[in-house]
Amino acid sequence: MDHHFVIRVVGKLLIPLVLLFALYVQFHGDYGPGGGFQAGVIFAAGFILYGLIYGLDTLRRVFPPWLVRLLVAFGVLIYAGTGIASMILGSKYLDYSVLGPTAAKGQHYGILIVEFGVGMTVASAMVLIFYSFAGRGRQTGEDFGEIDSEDRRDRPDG
Amino acid sequence: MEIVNHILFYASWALLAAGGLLCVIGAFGLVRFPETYTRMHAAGVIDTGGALLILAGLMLQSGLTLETVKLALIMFFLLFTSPTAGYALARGTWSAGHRPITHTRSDARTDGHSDSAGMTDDG
Amino acid sequence: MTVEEIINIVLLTMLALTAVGIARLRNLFAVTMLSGIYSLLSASIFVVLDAVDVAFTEAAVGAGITTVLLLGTLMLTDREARDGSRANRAGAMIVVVALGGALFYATLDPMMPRFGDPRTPAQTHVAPQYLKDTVPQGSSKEPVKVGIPNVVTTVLASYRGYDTLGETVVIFTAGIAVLLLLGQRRRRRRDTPGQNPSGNKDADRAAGAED
Amino acid sequence: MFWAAMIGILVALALALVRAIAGPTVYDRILAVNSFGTLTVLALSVIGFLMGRPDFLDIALVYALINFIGTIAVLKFLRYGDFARATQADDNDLV
Repeated sequence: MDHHFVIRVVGKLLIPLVLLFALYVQFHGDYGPGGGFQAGVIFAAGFILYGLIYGLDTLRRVFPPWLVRLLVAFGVLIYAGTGIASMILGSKYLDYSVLGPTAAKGQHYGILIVEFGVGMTVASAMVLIFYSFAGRGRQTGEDFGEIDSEDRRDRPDG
Repeated sequence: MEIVNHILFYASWALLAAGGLLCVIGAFGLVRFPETYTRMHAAGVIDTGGALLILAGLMLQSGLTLETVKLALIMFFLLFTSPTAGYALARGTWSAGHRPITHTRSDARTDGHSDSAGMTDDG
Repeated sequence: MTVEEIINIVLLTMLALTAVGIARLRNLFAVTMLSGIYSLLSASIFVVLDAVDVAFTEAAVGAGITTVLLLGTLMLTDREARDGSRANRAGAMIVVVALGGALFYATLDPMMPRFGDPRTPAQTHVAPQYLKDTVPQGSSKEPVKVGIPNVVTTVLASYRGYDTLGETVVIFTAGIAVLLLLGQRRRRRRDTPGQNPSGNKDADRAAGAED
Repeated sequence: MFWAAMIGILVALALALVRAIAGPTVYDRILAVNSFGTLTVLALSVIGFLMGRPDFLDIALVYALINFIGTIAVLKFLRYGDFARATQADDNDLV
């Protein structure tokens, strides 16, 4: 698996489509199957594929860990903040009816905002967990015997 | 119009049946073939022949609707991902030191015709 | 038998076989692969049961993320499961058989509603109200309370908004917990090229010190 | 008429499951899981038509997109033992 040209090219084609599909799932969840949780996971899967193909360091430059940690909390803040907003507008906590001109519109807006918060938290939590796990593994795969001498030579820290 | 509908119906029926048959053939090869490389070849029958024929049959069924677009997208993704996954898998298997069988089956009877000698993962 | 029943029986049989395979195999890598299959099968079953949103979640989580996270865990542990003692296994077997028997016995109760019965409390309590509020009612065109057509999303985000807030906080907490346990820094030891595959770091370090 | 395809897919799923449990090498299992994924995509599409609810195609689409990630992750794990390393684009391969 040293000549990864094919995988890199297909990854370049596939990753934008995965992210685009995640957005479709996020904002189409009120009409078809889907919603914030699913969209967040698909979004994270796109980033993880990027990290797998182009390396963890590249992914860290694209989606820096401080931003990931910020977004994990920010999604929860959006959700809880929607509840506070509906309280300020004179209703109960998380009662979205007051957010729009009519009750049905308000519910629609509220659900979209809340799902966005869920998606943000889920996506960044998954990437955060991936960051924590990746790069901590052993450098060898000798349990399966696939590391040959050639590979040992070109490993940077072998 | 009636005739066109009939032709479409039988064409999609034939495509679906052929796709199902290719899936079974491929999976049968996946079980019966002696080592990883030949099994990869059998899996390719599912990934290309089976998938394409079944999706094409479904597309004929649904006509010009959003479903056809989605089926075309599924076909597009499968056409890119499964060969790439197969390629990566073959490279991984090769790097791990597995070598394809190059002798015939009658030779194989003398020295054990599977790749599994010393290569199993659950000893 | 209907179409769904036949497909369900076949899929559930395969699901049970996969579960037995997962329980029997000692190689954790093989178990990871089989759990991928388990998730694919459960998504198919959810689809046959018409639970499209659940199937969607299973598809999104099970196909990619679970495998990656399980492999990430596998990096930090052994790759072989150890067998428990014979007494332990016998005890576990007894508990499992007793629990399974009890659950099966419970389904024999004549008061137990049939699968998919429309008269169960789950179908008659609040569900009709949710449907009435969400789905436009035929030709009458009376104004609905919630302006979106997917009832599952409505229930999750609006009627059960507190639950979903709690779930989001749970995911947030999980992320924080993993961060606390594993940290963010990449800790690669450059001094010991051949590490102990059993993950016994102390033995590894002792061997390194003797050199 | 979707039955012809559905029966074929179900039989093929069972056979792929046999290969995934039997092994014997890890690569056989990865191959079986990969084929299982493709077959599940097909099964979900056909079930959608069998039941007249084409919403199900979205799920098949998710699988078609994401199944790839699992395979790449597994192969990368087997090769390097961790996920951190970038895949090398060898210059000789580019030309």
